[in-house]
Amino acid sequence: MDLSYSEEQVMLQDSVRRFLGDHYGFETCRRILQSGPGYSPEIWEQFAQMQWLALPFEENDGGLGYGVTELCLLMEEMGRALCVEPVLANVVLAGQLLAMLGTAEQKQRWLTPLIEGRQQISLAHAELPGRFDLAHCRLQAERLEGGFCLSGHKSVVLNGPNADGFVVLARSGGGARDASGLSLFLVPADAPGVIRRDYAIHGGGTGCELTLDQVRLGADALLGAEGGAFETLEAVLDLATVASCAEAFGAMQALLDKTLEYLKTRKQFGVPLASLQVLQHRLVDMYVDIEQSRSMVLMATLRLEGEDAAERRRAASACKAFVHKTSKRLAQQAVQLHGGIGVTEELDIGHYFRRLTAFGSLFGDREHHLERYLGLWQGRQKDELLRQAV
Amino acid sequence: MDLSYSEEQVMLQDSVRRFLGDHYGFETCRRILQSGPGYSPEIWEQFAQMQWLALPFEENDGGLGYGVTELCLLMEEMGRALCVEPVLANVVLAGQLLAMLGTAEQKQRWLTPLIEGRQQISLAHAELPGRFDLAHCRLQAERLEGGFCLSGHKSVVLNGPNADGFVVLARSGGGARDASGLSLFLVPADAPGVIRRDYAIHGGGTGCELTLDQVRLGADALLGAEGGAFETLEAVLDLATVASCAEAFGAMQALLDKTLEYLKTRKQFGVPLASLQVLQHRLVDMYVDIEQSRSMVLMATLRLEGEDAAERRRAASACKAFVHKTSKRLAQQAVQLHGGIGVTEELDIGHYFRRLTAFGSLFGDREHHLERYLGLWQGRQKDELLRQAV
Amino acid sequence: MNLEFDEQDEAFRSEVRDWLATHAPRDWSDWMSASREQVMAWEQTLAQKGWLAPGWPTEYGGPGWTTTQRYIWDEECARINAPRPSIFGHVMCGPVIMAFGTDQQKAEHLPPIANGTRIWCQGYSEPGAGSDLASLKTRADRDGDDYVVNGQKIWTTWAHKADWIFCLVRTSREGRPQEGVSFLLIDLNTSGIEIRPIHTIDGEHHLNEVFFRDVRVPMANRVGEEGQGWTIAKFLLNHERSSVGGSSGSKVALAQLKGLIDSDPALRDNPAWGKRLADLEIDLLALEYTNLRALEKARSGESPGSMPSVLKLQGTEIQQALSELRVEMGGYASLPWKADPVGEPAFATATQIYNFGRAFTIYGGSSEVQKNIMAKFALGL
Amino acid sequence: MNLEFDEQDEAFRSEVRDWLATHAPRDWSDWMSASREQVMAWEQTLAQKGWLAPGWPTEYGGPGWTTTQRYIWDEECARINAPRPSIFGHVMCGPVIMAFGTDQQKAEHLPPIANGTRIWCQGYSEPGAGSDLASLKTRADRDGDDYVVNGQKIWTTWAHKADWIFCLVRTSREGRPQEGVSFLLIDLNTSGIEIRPIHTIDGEHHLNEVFFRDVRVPMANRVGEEGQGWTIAKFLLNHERSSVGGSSGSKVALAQLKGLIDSDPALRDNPAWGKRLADLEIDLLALEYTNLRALEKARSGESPGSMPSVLKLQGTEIQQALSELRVEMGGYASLPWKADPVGEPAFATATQIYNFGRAFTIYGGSSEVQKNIMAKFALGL
Repeated sequence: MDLSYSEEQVMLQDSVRRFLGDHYGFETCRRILQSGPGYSPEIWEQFAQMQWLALPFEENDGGLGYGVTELCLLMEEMGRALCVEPVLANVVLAGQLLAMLGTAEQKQRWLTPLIEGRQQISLAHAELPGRFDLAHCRLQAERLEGGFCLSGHKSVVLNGPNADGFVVLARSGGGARDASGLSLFLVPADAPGVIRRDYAIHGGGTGCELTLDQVRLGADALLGAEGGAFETLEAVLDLATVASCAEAFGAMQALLDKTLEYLKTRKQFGVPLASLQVLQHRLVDMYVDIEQSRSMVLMATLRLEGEDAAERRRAASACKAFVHKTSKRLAQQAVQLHGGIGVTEELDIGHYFRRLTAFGSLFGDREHHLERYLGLWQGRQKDELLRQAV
Repeated sequence: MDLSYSEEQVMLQDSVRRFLGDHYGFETCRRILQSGPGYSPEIWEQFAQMQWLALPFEENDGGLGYGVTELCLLMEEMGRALCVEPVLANVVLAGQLLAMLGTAEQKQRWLTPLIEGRQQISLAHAELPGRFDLAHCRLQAERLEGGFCLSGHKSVVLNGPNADGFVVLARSGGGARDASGLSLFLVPADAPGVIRRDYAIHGGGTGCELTLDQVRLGADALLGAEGGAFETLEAVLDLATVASCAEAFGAMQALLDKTLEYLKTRKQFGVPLASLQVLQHRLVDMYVDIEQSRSMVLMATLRLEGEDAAERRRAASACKAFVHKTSKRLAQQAVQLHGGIGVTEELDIGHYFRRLTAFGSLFGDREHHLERYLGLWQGRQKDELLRQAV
Repeated sequence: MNLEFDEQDEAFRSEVRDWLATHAPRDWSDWMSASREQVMAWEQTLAQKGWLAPGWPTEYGGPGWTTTQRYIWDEECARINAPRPSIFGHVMCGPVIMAFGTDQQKAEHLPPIANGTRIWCQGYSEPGAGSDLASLKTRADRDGDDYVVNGQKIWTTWAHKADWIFCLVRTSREGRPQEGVSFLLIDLNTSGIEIRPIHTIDGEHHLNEVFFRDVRVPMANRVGEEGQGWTIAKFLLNHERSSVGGSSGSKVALAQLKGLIDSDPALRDNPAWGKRLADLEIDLLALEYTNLRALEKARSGESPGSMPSVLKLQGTEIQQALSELRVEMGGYASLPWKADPVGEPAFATATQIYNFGRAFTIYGGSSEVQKNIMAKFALGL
Repeated sequence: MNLEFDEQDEAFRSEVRDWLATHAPRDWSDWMSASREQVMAWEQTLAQKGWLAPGWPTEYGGPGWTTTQRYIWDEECARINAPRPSIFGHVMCGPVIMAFGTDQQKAEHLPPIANGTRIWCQGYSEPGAGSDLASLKTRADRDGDDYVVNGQKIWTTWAHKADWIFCLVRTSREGRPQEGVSFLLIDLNTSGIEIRPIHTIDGEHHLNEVFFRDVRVPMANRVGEEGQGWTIAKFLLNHERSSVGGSSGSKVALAQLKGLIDSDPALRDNPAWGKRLADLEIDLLALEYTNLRALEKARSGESPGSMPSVLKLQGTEIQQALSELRVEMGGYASLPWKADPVGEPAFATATQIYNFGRAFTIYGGSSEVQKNIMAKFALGL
């Protein structure tokens, strides 16, 4: 057991922090948010050049072969800097699925350009009636002569407006909530029948509604085994959950630093606000939440480095249930302690607040993960049952 | 709509407060707690003489004909004084059932002496596996020639050790969780086959486990209609719930008064504790909880004065769910603010704390009542279904 | 003590219900986000019926309602989510003028408020002063029969849609800071006034900065004595708190969320959502009765004590908790930002409501200030 | 960075598990409520194995375990609810003597602690002083080679079952209050010492008042310099906090409550109970990793910073939340007081555990004091 970062890991974190500190101030962030694509193609290119988009991929695939720890360090720094670049959508969600399931040709066509920053891909898996249940899927994949035909609707596809292609979760068998019968398909954004409705996402980034109207695909569009997508999808979403917790944790640290700084300088009723005991204890509550969240992210990162799927599920859900709780109250507190200025667009505090609010609902909220965690306890988890049945 | 107390109500409250202030200090209370019966027969006689035991009964039955408001004012003052006399067990639980369901002979035999303080009666309704579900009952009543035979077990019969008789909930038909098929019986404490295991109750008062081993009763032991006890039982427990909330509310006020007084006099690090902003805000939280709890008890009292059963259920459950929450955190805070001395037997604070802890579980805890309240919303309440079925 | 409504009350309820059914606007419900035209049209409709200012006595054009009637009015408005009129005129400025104003001020200002023909806003906060009103810097210096006002107000809700502003200004630098403060009524069309928008984290424009540069205000527009501003401010804050803590907005939100749970199997099948909402409904019930107790005190001429602070503190916490619950109930549907609804329309604005709701525990005397006030006045600390 | 246990670790775990299976007492698990004889017998069994003082280096009779081995030891003890030894000797007094004591003190006091033959207690708090250690009044006046001690200590856990007490005493009234404090070791058999029980709201006798009347203590029993008591106290509080916040007791409670939910349909069928418990299990997981981070820092010689305060604060809150949950899960079964169980035995003592647990956020530096400390040292306020 070893809980300290390696020298290489510390260097990586430092270099990300330094780069973002130099190139990614709050003003940059606001300008990017107001721009068309909702991210900065220039910064994205630099991310690619520094090989940050290659971090968690195997060397065979053109990656650096790093693990979950390095990915989470990158995310933590992105959270601290309020960075909106679509790492989560590309490198984690779509990228990991491609890396884990893709054939050599598929990787060549989709993954290599992603790692090199030349192309973006989004995962389209969620449908509103299913809430956060990964097995819920109604979008249909029908087998056709020489391929498939996809029809249905996906909601809130992260970074969808910038995607050159989509990894789409479709049902090729079973009922609407079955974990079996799920398949993944690679769908070019410009395929006939692909209809997008784009929007901004609360707290930064973009998303879209995606309608597939009888989209015809060749047999090579199938990613992974037909009907067997669930387990890999779940593993990738656990990873994305923990990576987004690391990002939230970075944002939490920034909020405490900024709030502390503000209360030390701001006077009211003739004294610095930071001298009031009530506010001091609130700051301490924030500090404690951060120390505990650091431990929780560390725990989940380490468990995800391992191979045990049950441990991975428990760790990811524990981490999200915890960090959703701490990040929400910390963000609320940071705004409250700033007073009026905390609720304006002109200050970064409100933007961190929005980011952390959005984080809460991504990939399942506290309620969902508490329920899942409890289910894992009681051995009632759907896929456990599934596995027993198989 | 009128939210102010009548002059008569104010006078009643004042007289109870004055009497208890004069006769019921903390030392008296501790002495009584350590005595055999766990209450004071002398004080009980005085309660009877002042006709407090007669408050909520009709004049026909020898009562004063007062309403829920007066009963709750009495309970509030008892809570404030940490009074352990068994008003709830006698006047509310058993007394109301007798008043509502008893024949003239039954009232003569059981209720009159209760009102006059010459005899005590306890309600035995709970069985542990049912938790707080009133419809859950396994204790069996079998019809015999000329009467009934009762067998089974009841848990935590309040004031059971002092009871001359029991009102026992028994199943005369239906399954273990049916609201229909429940009957009430009057069982003399000395009837053959009545076995008690006595104990003290956390926070004051006594209780017992009651086993009925083939207890044979005459036909006149049946209280109310055979199989039709549920609705009345539920109404009486709603009343007991609200009355115990009023008692808890009295104890909460005493705790705030005492904590405030203590922090004003006690110095640490050279200043009175009450001058520390963190502690001031804690005291304010207690104050707000008390004001809101006052409103809640008022609401429930007023709604229970009305005739509408659905309103009564909602009001009682809302009241308990709320006051359980506020009383628990207020009691915890009072102990915390007192520091070490707050956790000793020698100070009254710890005794109020225990009383409020016990209050939480009486007649259903916050979780039970929140669930019931939600059920009433969603029209899923068992007895509503029952009524529709009838 | 009883909760019964008598026949007259029931008749009144019918009248209110019928009238609202035909007159209340359907296309908007929150004056904060509505246009000036929408708000004025509705206020004038209410004024013609005599119902614009429920708390006013009949002599000034109020309905002279009993506590019970005001309660029924609130219930009926909440039931159909009828918009409430803006509060700066009839809840805040009006009562101040009634209590402290000259006959001339009453004649000039009360009718336009009662008629719904003049929109007011409130100039209290200043940059860097937060909840510390005594430290205010906007100066009003005497010059002949006028004051010359210089300074800046901030967080001024609806200044960009209002006609007049009531302000706290400093008329003296002597004595304790509170003593040099006066209460002025200022026409926003006076030259030297500049209004700049503040965008809040819901992405909207409700608030403003208001700059005063050599703005001439007749001394006749001062309410009360010079230096009496602090007394008036406290009088007014109590009025504001009671109304800010008012539970009717939360009742509407609650009913809406209840409907969403009932209609969505994913929310209905997990009782955790229903319980969170039931818990808030119960909190709101307590608040409602605290409010009734405060109205009862007001009716009988008693001081409301610290009840306005309790109402403000708890009322805003419930509002925030409801908005938080709305966001979380929405799940993915809460994520799109200012977009056409994804799923239930009620979730499309969930994050905006939640974001702006953070201000509720900050403005009108922050929660921390309310607790300081209660520590002092309710607990004698 | 990794969480793997290597082969040696796994071998160690087997050894611990086997040894505990044959040696750990089954008839008691909490030293606080156990008899002196029970505790001493168990401590001596541990001592013979060399495992009584997990944090001690081998030179003083400790096992010299790695961080990982201590973690495994904790896990295995929690797994079967093996009693932990009392903390005053090996966690508190021992490390102080190692760090600040003379060779003679080490020789005299460390072996009986390592052997489990001498029970210690702690004399810090005084009446009216609460968490304010600097205001202490118990005096130690020099007289020849002795100190003469007069005064009173309070909240002294286990004084009635202990052999020795370590005390903070005032040896000077000059300078800042902290400066005149020294650290003394006192044999409880010395004449002039009187021990009176304090009964707590669990109805039990764990705590005492200890009175000193002209008690003669050799100056050789002073640890460190005269006036160094404050420094030693801070050193020691950090040790105590880490151990008070220790999560193994909570792990045991959690496993027990989990079992109760699984076995009782009324609790199992309402997911609210399971979720409350799962939430606490997750909180405990965070605490456990914070604890591991602190151990890691200790191992690498870094200062633990404010981690002991975080552990104390959060650890005691989790303990309290678990005890509250136990009471509520019990329902009616929690109501009988010190009686034979009604229903599940685990509920018979639920209220006692809950009651005494209120002390956890008060003693060893109250939660408020921990927050003051963190405000100062972690946040620089």
